[in-house]
Amino acid sequence: MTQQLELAAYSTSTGEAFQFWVLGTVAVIGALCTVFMKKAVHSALCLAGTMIVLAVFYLTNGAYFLGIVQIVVYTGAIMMLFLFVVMLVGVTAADSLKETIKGQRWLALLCGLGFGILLVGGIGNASLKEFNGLGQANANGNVEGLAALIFTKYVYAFELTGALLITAAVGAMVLTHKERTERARTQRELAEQRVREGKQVPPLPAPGVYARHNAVDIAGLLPDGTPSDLTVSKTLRERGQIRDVSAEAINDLKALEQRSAERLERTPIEPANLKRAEEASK
Amino acid sequence: MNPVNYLYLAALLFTIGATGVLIRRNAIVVFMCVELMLNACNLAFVAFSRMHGNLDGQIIAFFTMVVAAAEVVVGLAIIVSLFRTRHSASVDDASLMKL
Amino acid sequence: MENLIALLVAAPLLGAAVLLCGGRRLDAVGHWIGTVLAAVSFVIGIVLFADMLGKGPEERTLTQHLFTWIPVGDFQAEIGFQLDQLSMTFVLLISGVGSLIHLYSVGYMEHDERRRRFFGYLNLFLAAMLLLVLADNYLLLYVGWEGVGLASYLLIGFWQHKPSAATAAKKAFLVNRVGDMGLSIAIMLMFTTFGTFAFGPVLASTGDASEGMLTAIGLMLLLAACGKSAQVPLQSWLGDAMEGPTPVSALIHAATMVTAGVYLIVRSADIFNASPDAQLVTTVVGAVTLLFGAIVGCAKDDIKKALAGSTMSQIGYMVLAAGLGPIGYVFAIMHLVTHGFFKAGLFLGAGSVMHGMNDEVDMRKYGGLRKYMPITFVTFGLGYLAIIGFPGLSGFFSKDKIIEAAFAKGGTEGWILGSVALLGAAITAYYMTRVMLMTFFGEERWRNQPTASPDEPSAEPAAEHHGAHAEPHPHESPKVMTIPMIVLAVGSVFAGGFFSIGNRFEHWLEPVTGYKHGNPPVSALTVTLSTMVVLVIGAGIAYAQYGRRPVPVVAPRGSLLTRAARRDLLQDDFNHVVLVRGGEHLTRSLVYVDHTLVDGVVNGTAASVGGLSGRLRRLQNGYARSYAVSMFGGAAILIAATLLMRGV
Amino acid sequence: MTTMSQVVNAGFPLLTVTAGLPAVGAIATAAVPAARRTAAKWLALLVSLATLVLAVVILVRFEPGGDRYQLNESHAWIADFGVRYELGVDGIAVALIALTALLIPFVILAGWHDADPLETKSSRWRPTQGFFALILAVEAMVILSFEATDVFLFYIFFEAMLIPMYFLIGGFGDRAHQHGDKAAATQRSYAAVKFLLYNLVGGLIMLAAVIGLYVVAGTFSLSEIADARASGNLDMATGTERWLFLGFFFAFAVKAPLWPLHTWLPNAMGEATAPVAVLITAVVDKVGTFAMLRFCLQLFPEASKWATPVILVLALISIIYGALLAVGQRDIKRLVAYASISHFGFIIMGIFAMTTQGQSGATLYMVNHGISTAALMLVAGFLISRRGSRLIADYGGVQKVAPVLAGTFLIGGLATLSLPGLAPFVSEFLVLVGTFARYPVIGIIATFGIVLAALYTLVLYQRTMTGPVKAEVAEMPDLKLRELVVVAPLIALLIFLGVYPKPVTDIVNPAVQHTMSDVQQKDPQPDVEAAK
Repeated sequence: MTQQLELAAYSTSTGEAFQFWVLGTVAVIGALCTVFMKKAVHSALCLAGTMIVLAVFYLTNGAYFLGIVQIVVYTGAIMMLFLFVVMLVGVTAADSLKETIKGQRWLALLCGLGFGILLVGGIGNASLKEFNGLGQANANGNVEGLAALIFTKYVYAFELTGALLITAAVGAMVLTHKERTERARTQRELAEQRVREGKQVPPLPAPGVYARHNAVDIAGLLPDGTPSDLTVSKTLRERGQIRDVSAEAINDLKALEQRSAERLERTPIEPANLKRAEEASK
Repeated sequence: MNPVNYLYLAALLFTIGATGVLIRRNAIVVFMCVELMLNACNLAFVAFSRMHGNLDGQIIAFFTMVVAAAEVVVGLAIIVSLFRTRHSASVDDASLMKL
Repeated sequence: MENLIALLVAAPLLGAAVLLCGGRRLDAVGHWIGTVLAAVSFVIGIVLFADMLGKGPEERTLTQHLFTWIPVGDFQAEIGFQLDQLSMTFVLLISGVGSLIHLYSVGYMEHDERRRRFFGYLNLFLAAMLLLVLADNYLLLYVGWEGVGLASYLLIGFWQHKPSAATAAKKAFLVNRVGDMGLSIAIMLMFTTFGTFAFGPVLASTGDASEGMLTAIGLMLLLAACGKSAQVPLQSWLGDAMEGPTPVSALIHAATMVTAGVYLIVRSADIFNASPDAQLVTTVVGAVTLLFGAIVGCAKDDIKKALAGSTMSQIGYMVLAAGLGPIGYVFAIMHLVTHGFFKAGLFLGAGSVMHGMNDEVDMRKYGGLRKYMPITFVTFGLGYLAIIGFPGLSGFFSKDKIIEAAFAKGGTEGWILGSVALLGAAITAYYMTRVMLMTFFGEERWRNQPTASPDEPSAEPAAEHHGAHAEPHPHESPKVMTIPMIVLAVGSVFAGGFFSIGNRFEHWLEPVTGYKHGNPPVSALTVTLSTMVVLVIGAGIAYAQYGRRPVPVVAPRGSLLTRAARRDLLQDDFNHVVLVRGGEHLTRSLVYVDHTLVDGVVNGTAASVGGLSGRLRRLQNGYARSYAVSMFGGAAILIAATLLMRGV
Repeated sequence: MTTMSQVVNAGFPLLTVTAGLPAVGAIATAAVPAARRTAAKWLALLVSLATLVLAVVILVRFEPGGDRYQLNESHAWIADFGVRYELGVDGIAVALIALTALLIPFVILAGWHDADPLETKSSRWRPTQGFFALILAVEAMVILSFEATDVFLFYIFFEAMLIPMYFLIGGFGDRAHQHGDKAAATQRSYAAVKFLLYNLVGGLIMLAAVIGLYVVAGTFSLSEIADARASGNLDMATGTERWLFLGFFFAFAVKAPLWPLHTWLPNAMGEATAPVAVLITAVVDKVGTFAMLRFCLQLFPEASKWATPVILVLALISIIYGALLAVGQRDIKRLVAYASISHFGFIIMGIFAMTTQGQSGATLYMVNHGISTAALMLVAGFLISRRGSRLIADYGGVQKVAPVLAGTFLIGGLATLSLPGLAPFVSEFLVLVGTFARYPVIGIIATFGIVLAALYTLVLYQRTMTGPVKAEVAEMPDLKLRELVVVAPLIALLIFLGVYPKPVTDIVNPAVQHTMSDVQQKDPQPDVEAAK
């Protein structure tokens, strides 16, 4: 047993070493991506990945409970929360990695570098010789061990965290809750207001006229084939995810007319009065 | 392999997270970086607890998680309300804190 | 018996307290209260005097110890009185002349609505003056010394609505303060030298002290004397002091207070005896002042200022005598007493003249008044004869003795001093004759012209009642004013003779001041005769100038000396240019310095700190991320620090 | 360790009560509802009178011949740092406590209307209560700092005093200047801030010294340190002692104030109302000079002797400089302020002359200067409140229309120029003699101060009171009953102490003897043994 400890003091199993090097790389890459990804969503996903890796490390370090909690709470709950917020907030100019504060980036990188070096150096010449695994600690179960500590030694802290969580929840509600000051307006009033302001009396035009794909990201076409912005959501437009099909639609239209003209030996309509018809329709 | 490597990894992650906090403007991403830092710390705690052979480190890590959860909740709420008022999630837009 | 001594001071002090705190309800009787209390202290003085005469010359000194005033370590200041022959002389003079002048003031101040306060001040003066001469140590004497200064300040400035009066009062007090400085330094020197400042111990142990120390003490005392007795160089206040009501000029600035300096010197006789240098300086000061005052007196057209000049010069005689040592002390005091009589009489006469002349003070607007105010004429005339030293009258004896003593000093200085004294006598005769002629003889220059010239704004309230700018109607003053004049005239006729016959005065004072008969190089008779001669010459010149020829109403330009003398020999101009202007500049520049330099340094520091923080605040750009950077950097530095700590 | 000089009497905590009463009174006064202004005034007045009674009790209970510190109280306070709540009074403290307790009622009475709302109708006006509460608070702190024999305890009150003073100066200007005069308000706040900053800087330096003292001595108890010094158990390095001394002295010199740290005083006294000005110069500043006597000399005798020449020269400069500037002033209150600077020069000179006469004189001077300045300043305040201007040039001939006012003003002025027969003369002469005995030249130069004093006092009196009556003052009313009640006792006291100062000197002398033995100084002996 002591033999084992002695040995354990200086190294761990090769499997763990292998796992460490592989997953460690992944974790670092994930972290870097979290920082440097342009889109918040991607950052979130990379972070999730890193967290999962960390969860694995917890498990290998004998912190079974924490490993699970890491996966369930962090990756499961917190990251989802992040994603929700990303959806709420949507995409903003903040996404560009272009620095606006003068010298901020260089200072940041410098500090980061120095900090990291110092930290590593610190760990380097810290005397971390003794290494006795969690053999006895986890003797009768990691969870039980934790529980024993939490409810005896750290019970006050534990209670306090309870209070903290409640406060946080309430705080979040208070922060995000918006008091409705005036009566909600009925549909009728809304309609009247629209009429008064004279904008878009009928409902917005549906997207996806001549649709070929799932139509949400394709602007509906006006009779002359030009796309109408009203038909697609603002978010998509900002993301630049609108696919414009007006050109090919107009080509199809031409082809159709030509065919029908060949069949009926009819002179084609002048585009002029076609335009006029368009005016009328607007 | 010497388990001290876990500490090096933790240090690395922490530094990356910190740098991220400094260079990103999107409040959400900043938050993610903070989470990253917290996790790095947790990793260090867990590694320490293994080295010292007692569970206190894990306990601390556990508390860290709880606090992190609370912090995220409040923080995100703040972000949302910030977005409501300023129509942007950029931390630089909230720059009234000066003389 | 000695318990009465305190009453001497207490009576007028009580009067002052009652009158000043009493309020308007005492206005009706205030002046009588004051007069009666002054008389009371005179009566007590008489009683003590009689008692003193009953004893042998040696055990005539009475002492009374009231209580310990300031006990701090070796510094033991007592409140105690000492009444010996010297003090007794002063007590009688002060309370006697004082009572008379109280009486005179009853009439003189009749029309002044603040008469009650005037008598309060007079009583305060009496109390302080008596304290001065009765104190048995220098510190208590200092109290009286400053007390009389205060009283004179209040009385000179009695007509405060006149800026000139207020200024004169302030000037008098300030110049006196300079003298007081001397006295206080002298007391400190005594304390450090002898460990005490009571008359007895100090004067008894002068033998043991070093001569240099004694000279220093003597000179400091002399400085004090100069301040109080208007000796050069601190004489400049006396002329202006004539702004006060005439009784004040008579009592304080002729008879009593201004002689306090002489008292101080004579009282400190042992100190001066032990220090020839101090004595020499004293005689010089006396001689200079003697001439100075006399010359000024010749040029003044304001009757009171002329008399003031003469006062200065007469006190010069006394100081000169006091500086001569044992051969002179007695005569200094004797001249002091006789001078008290005739100078008071002269001032009261002048007051009476002004009273009848709508408070006109310019002698060039008098003339031929003898018909209109006979009593005043007679009394004034007797005073005149006394002061010029007409044979047989008081002044003759006292002044002649002084001149003899001056010659008796021996050596060249004896000759110099003696001849100066002689010259002084001649000038005295000249200017007094001039006053006499201009006032009572010649044609009546006051006819058909309004008195009270504009540049001399009439101050005395009596003027309002007579109508200031009408042609004056000279008239004799009421009895209450003439009686004191008569009494004083009698005194100025007989006092000198009474003292001198059988050298009474010498024997009387000898136990206190010591007396050594000084033999002049020439026989006493020669001195007397020469005095007579110069006297006749002086009077003759005056007669030639003012008796034979008519006196111009507007003063002629006069010679350079005359013009200088009219301006107090440019003393005031000197003071004004050097002290006043210089002082003003000094204070102004100091105020500037205080504001810009001392204060500026501080404000400058504040400003610079503000500027620095103004620059620092640029760092506060409000971007959370740059704050975070600094925080992060700080953390890095902390780690570095800890590592280094572990390193070493 | 308990030393012979602090036998704690288990009896009635007289000192605590004396200091506590005004403190409680302050709270009570502040709590009086807004509308009941007059009630608050009367409450404050009664409290201050009760405090005066207690002070008299202290005066009676104190035996001049007895222990150095009497009526001691001692309780553990901050055990970790050895800070104790330790009170005790020696003769000097007793005299000054009596002075403080005596002056406060007059201050309150004189400031009766100073904090009234401009329109009398307003029922929601609180500052009146605040004004009187603050005055009582100052009294409490001053008394406590006179009583404290624990250095740290003293430091706390020495500093805390600044808070109420700051509000008194900055919050309540002359009624004359309150009529919507913005400039006056800004000047006032400038003065208040200046006062605060000066004293804070001094206080902080002193704090450093206090901590340093603790590090060196290991205790804050004055008596313990003093005994240790005396018995040689505690010897400081010369350098250390000097630095500590300078730290303490600087704070006291600012408070006193000593040239060139004086410039806050004219602003503060000029802008504050007359009663507050009296509070500053007659009560609060005394803590500075008192502390020099009690702490500087007692804790650092060697350093005190080392610094004496410089301090004496500075004091001399204060005397002459203050007097000269007083002559140059156009503002009545600033003039009095500079006169006070000159007088503080005398006090400090007396303290550091290291002679019995000097130190007794200095202590006496603190008391007398308190009374005389109070008399002069309060009358000046009455004058100013009548005409609504502080400029000397705006007055003239007041004596004609208001003789009583002029008379009291003159007496106050004469006291300021230390006329014999009035109290200040005794102390000033003692200081001069005491200084002269050891440093003749300085003593002689200092006597010029008495001439200058006469100059500025008489110039002030002449320009304001005499001369032709100015139109603006033509119908100026004479002193009212309340004002007479304020002035008359002060003047009576001035005269009494001038004629019979023995009661005070008897209390002070033993304490001064102790101090003299602390600094191992003997009075210089006369050259000649005078014949008795």
